[in-house]
Amino acid sequence: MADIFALAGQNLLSPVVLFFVLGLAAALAKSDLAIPEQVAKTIALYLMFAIGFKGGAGMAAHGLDARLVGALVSGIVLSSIIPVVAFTYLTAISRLPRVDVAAVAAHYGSISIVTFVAATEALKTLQMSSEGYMVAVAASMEAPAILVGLFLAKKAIDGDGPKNGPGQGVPFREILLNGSIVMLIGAFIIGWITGADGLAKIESFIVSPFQGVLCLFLLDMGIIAGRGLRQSGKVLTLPVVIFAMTMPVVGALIAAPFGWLVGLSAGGVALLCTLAASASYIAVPAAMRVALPEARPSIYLTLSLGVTFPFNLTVGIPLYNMIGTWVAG
Amino acid sequence: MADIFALAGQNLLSPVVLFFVLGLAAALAKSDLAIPEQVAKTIALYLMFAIGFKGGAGMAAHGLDARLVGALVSGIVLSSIIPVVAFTYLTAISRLPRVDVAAVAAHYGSISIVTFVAATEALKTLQMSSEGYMVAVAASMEAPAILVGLFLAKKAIDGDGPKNGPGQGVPFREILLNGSIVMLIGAFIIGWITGADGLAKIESFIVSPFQGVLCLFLLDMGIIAGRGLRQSGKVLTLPVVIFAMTMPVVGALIAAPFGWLVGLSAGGVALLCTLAASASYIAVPAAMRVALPEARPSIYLTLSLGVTFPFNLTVGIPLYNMIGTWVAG
Amino acid sequence: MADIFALAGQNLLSPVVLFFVLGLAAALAKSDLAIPEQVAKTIALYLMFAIGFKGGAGMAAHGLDARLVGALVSGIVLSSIIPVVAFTYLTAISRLPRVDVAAVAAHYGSISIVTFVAATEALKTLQMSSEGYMVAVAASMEAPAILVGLFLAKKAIDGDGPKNGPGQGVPFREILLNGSIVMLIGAFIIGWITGADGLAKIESFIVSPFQGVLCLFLLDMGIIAGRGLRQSGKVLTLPVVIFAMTMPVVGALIAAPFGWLVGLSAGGVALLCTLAASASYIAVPAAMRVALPEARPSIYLTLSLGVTFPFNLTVGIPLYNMIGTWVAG
Amino acid sequence: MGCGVTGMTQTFRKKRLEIIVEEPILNRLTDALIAAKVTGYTILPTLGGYGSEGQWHRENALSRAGQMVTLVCILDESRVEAVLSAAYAIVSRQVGIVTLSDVEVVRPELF
Amino acid sequence: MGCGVTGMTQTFRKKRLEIIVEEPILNRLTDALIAAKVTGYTILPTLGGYGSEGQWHRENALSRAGQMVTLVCILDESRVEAVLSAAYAIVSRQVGIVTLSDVEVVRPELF
Amino acid sequence: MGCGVTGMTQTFRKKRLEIIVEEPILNRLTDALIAAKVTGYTILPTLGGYGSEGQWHRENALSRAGQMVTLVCILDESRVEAVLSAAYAIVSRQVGIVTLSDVEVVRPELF
Ligand SMILES: Nc1ncnc2c1ncn2[C@@H]1O[C@H](COP(=O)(O)O)[C@@H](O)[C@H]1O
Ligand SMILES: Nc1ncnc2c1ncn2[C@@H]1O[C@H](COP(=O)(O)O)[C@@H](O)[C@H]1O
Ligand SMILES: Nc1ncnc2c1ncn2[C@@H]1O[C@H](COP(=O)(O)O)[C@@H](O)[C@H]1O
Ligand code: NA
Ligand code: NA
Ligand code: NA
Repeated sequence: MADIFALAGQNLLSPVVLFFVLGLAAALAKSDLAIPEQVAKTIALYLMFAIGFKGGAGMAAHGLDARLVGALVSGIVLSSIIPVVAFTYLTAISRLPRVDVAAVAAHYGSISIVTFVAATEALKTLQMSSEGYMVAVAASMEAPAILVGLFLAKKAIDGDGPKNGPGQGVPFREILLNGSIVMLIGAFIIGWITGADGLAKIESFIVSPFQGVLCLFLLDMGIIAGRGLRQSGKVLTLPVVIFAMTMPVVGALIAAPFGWLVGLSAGGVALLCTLAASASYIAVPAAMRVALPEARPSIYLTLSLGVTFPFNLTVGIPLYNMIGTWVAG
Repeated sequence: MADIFALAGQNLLSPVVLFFVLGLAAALAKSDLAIPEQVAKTIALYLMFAIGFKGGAGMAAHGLDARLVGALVSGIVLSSIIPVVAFTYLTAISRLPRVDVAAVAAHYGSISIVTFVAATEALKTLQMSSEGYMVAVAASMEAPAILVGLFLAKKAIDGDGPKNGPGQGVPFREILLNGSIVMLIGAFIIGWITGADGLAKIESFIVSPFQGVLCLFLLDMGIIAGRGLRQSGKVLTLPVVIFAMTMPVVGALIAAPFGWLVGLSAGGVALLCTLAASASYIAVPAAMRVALPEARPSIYLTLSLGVTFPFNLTVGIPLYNMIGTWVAG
Repeated sequence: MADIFALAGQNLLSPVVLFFVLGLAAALAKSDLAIPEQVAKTIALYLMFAIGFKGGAGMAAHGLDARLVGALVSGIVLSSIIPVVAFTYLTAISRLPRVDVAAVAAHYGSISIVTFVAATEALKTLQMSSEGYMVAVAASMEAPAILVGLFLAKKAIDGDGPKNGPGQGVPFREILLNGSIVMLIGAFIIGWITGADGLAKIESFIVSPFQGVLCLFLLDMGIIAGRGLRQSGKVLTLPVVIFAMTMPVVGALIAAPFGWLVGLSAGGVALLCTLAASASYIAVPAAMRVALPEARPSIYLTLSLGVTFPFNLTVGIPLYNMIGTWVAG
Repeated sequence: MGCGVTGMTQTFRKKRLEIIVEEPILNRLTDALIAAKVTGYTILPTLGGYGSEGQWHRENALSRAGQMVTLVCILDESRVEAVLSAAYAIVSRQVGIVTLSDVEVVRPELF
Repeated sequence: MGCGVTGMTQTFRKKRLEIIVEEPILNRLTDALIAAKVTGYTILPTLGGYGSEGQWHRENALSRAGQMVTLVCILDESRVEAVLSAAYAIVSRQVGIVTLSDVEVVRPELF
Repeated sequence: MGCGVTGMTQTFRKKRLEIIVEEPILNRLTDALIAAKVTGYTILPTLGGYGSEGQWHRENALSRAGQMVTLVCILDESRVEAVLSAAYAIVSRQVGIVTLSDVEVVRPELF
């Protein structure tokens, strides 16, 4: 227990977390501090580039791991199970309309790649290594949860014609080929092909300045989370806050045995738990606006970005690292 | 005297100054060279990030200096006195309307953080060190001048209803919490908290590429200054040009005794003089458009950005470094 | 022959080329992956900054070379001759309207600075050096081809009043002072003035991260090329594809004797061939929209960006390097 | 198709359709407009706004979910009904502001 | 509230208020519009322009001081007077272009 | 110059000229407008569109060649003819959509 607090404390005082807090504070104080939109989008792509390429180069260095397939299957299964758990849990403790609950469930089944990036950096600080292909696992977990979430929403809305029902017109191609995923997987493959040589060539672009760029990005996420809270903070009733702060841990606990079964390293288990624990706030909201416009963004975004993301960044990541060490250490 | 010219010559041939000149020349030749808006804003935030963080880490390294309070008080006093001096001076030598004179005075009392950044780099080249908290002093000097300037303008405009008079509706919150200041102070505090460890983590983002990024930013400032001169060059009558090229020196000379009294290092005095000598062209213009729209941007921006900024960048900074060495060397 | 394939293979597996392929694939698969516009423009300026500055610093290091003048004259002559060759060739093998042929000819006489940058990087990998002033030669080759192209188009359009004829109203100032050229030449001059000292100051901005940034830019070019092909792929009849894949080699073969006559190094000849072989897709299209709006962008952009650029990036550059070695090695 | 004369240049009356719509459904909307045979449209970016859900600003949005764009389409009166109902089918479940106004054009054959 | 019928879809007449205004006073303007009970508005970015002070371009401005934005507000005729005078009180001392035009909408209850 | 009264505030009728035009010829167009003595104009960015050449998107364009912008100009009816023919002379060879509509303004002396 003391360990968790020590780790969490150390984590809390890292520049990355402090810049998130700065952004949050600036937004709550109504400062106009903001990272311009196009730059924020580019930084997000940069993070995918860097994390994907490093993952691929890691794969190239350690050879193709037989556990890759197991890890990918685990990711897909987790991304399909967790929405059901989240749906049941949130239905039980809150009175939100079913369509909102389904949308939230889809977000928690899917993943937050920035949480994944932050967890990777935290592992680096602890000098724990992890499997390079966890990047591919992350990518595999984005879409299934959306389908399950839409399926759960289906019964919620009746009487709509077939053209407009939820799940109809869901933009599969756009979800699977969204820019972040293509960048992540593309950079992963290029990193794998070019290996250590390729990494040497672009190291001073994707490795050395990485933490600094991450600080800037988390500042922006803090700002967005803060503005979201100021705008929609009223949706945060006690039950949903409890959900948003415990569901990540539930997800991580569901993921841990999968990591153990597949035989991942301690770092790998920690990352799988982090993925399971994290909730999407980029890809899934865009998909929901198309396929399930009745669900309110003020609810799902406030929970995933305003509560769960900060929870994971501060308390969650150190906890999942401990879980990883317990399970596979 | 020879020393000044040697220093100024060396300074003039630094990449940073030459890129400013390139931008100026490109704009005067009507080239369409331009740094896109959102990127320019991000670079400005990056400079605040870097200079703030390094200042804070410097504080952490050298311990809390008792002179910090004295320096902060000096900053606030200087930012309140200088507008009055500038107002009196410009009223005496020009025939500009009182409301324009008041607006100009506010700009010269406030500060230009980019001039501060350039001065810090110049100190580094001369291997002179300075107090990390000068960053906080810079932040403290932004707002007081605006209030004094508006007070000076007040009598200029009569007959306006209370709702619309100058100083009424002045956006205090926006001035104090504008993005640059929040970034500067936030990064300063984070640098202070995380100290040398934190700096080590993000060094290759905020230290190594700093000069190169500064070149890009000064190129952009050169472009903006050049376009401004092309547009509004006609406001540059002899008296106002004389004002814009001597007022910085007056400001620096007023600041020097404060630096001496507080007991700052030679570098610290140089920076305090630079702050006093510099004129705002970001925060104050925005505040003036809200609180004093009668004042003409073509006048205050042309003076501060078109004349005083280049003056300080080329001749001023070496001069203030010499003053620093004389006073505290 | 085996050598070419080895070199081309090695080149094909470099991160830079693979990111171009990723972008191409993403666009063809209709992914929404994209580098935001303002960032892409900034990266283009960054490349000019870096390549110009390094060229200038190289000049400073090796002293003013008597062959500079010869190289500049060669560039201008090549940029004037190649459009005529391209015009004759494309007229002979295709049935495109004369005005489109003239526009295409202007693009192939002019240059692609990104191809030049990629060639410079390829030389670095082969540890071949080249003359710093090749950057200035590149700049000199941009405009002449536009004039020749407009002259060729002139006879194609009759009956237009003098006000609207092609070549009338051609924006000379805009072509000569376009942002990229000013940045390239300006950075070249600053690099020359500040020399090794200046380079040391900004090295970690323009040298170390260069390849990584280039990857990002080529990703974007791949995306744009791919979207262009999807949109206008139907213009690619067999004759024009043959033209677009052989004209670069024709250009390079015309350039090689010039390089030999001037006495350039093997790297210098390779770069001169690359410039001759490359086709513009930034400056010339903008000029054509003003001076020759009847010519269809879907034709000239698809040829230069969709066919010739990828050809040069993959097969062309290794070939021109071999030509350089043969001629001057 | 009405027509008027402004000085010497003859102008023709067309309709200007303006749709403020969420970016995630933009593709669907433009597909519907093209299917409804508009001759063209232009999309403008949007910085922010205010509506039943309160204020929003482009910089607050990480994903496209919170973004809106403005689509402008000049069309002939004869197409209005078909285009309007095609557009309405798309935006009815989502956030979207649809307005129609009169404009005059010089080259009627373009629309 | 006028109304018309375009083919089969019934449309209702509303007003479109367009205000081109300096960014530093945008917050004040939107506060005033909300106080005047508009149901919504949308803000569009502006690249540049020309007026009594000559030409300006977004890329020339370091601070928000030189920037303008365009605000579009669809509103019911009954609100026009209140909203117009609220807007006018804000922009009268500053640079600002205010125009009003007729538009038709499909869902009148939104405005 | 028509005029109307909206509640208490008197408004005056002006024309709103909207031109969607390729960026490479924007300078030439604005020169022509200034020569035709407009009192001002505002330029808005454009994200993408669709026309006879198919769809385009701002992010696909490396050079300014593929970009379009929207120019809005409020002007007095008496200027319309001169301005329209000046604009038309520029955009006739290029891609450009020109529309004109009625608007009301509060301060007629500005236009
Ligand atoms: N009356 C209006 N005029 C202009 N834009 C509006 C109006 N109402 C809503 N909008 C825009 O549509 C978005 C969604 O509005 P709503 O559907 O009311 O939540 C707002 O954020 C605005 O950008
Ligand atoms: N007649 C007009 N039509 C459209 N925009 C205008 C007009 N006049 C002024 N503007 C815009 O308002 C800004 C300030 O104009 P002014 O108040 O004349 O200095 C200009 O830079 C333009 O962006
Ligand atoms: N009917 C229209 N309404 C609005 N914008 C249009 C229309 N037609 C064309 N445009 C715009 O003008 C550009 C060129 O159109 P075109 O001349 O048809 O190739 C398109 O890409 C659109 O941005
Ligand atoms: Na999850
Ligand atoms: Na000052
Ligand atoms: Na060429």
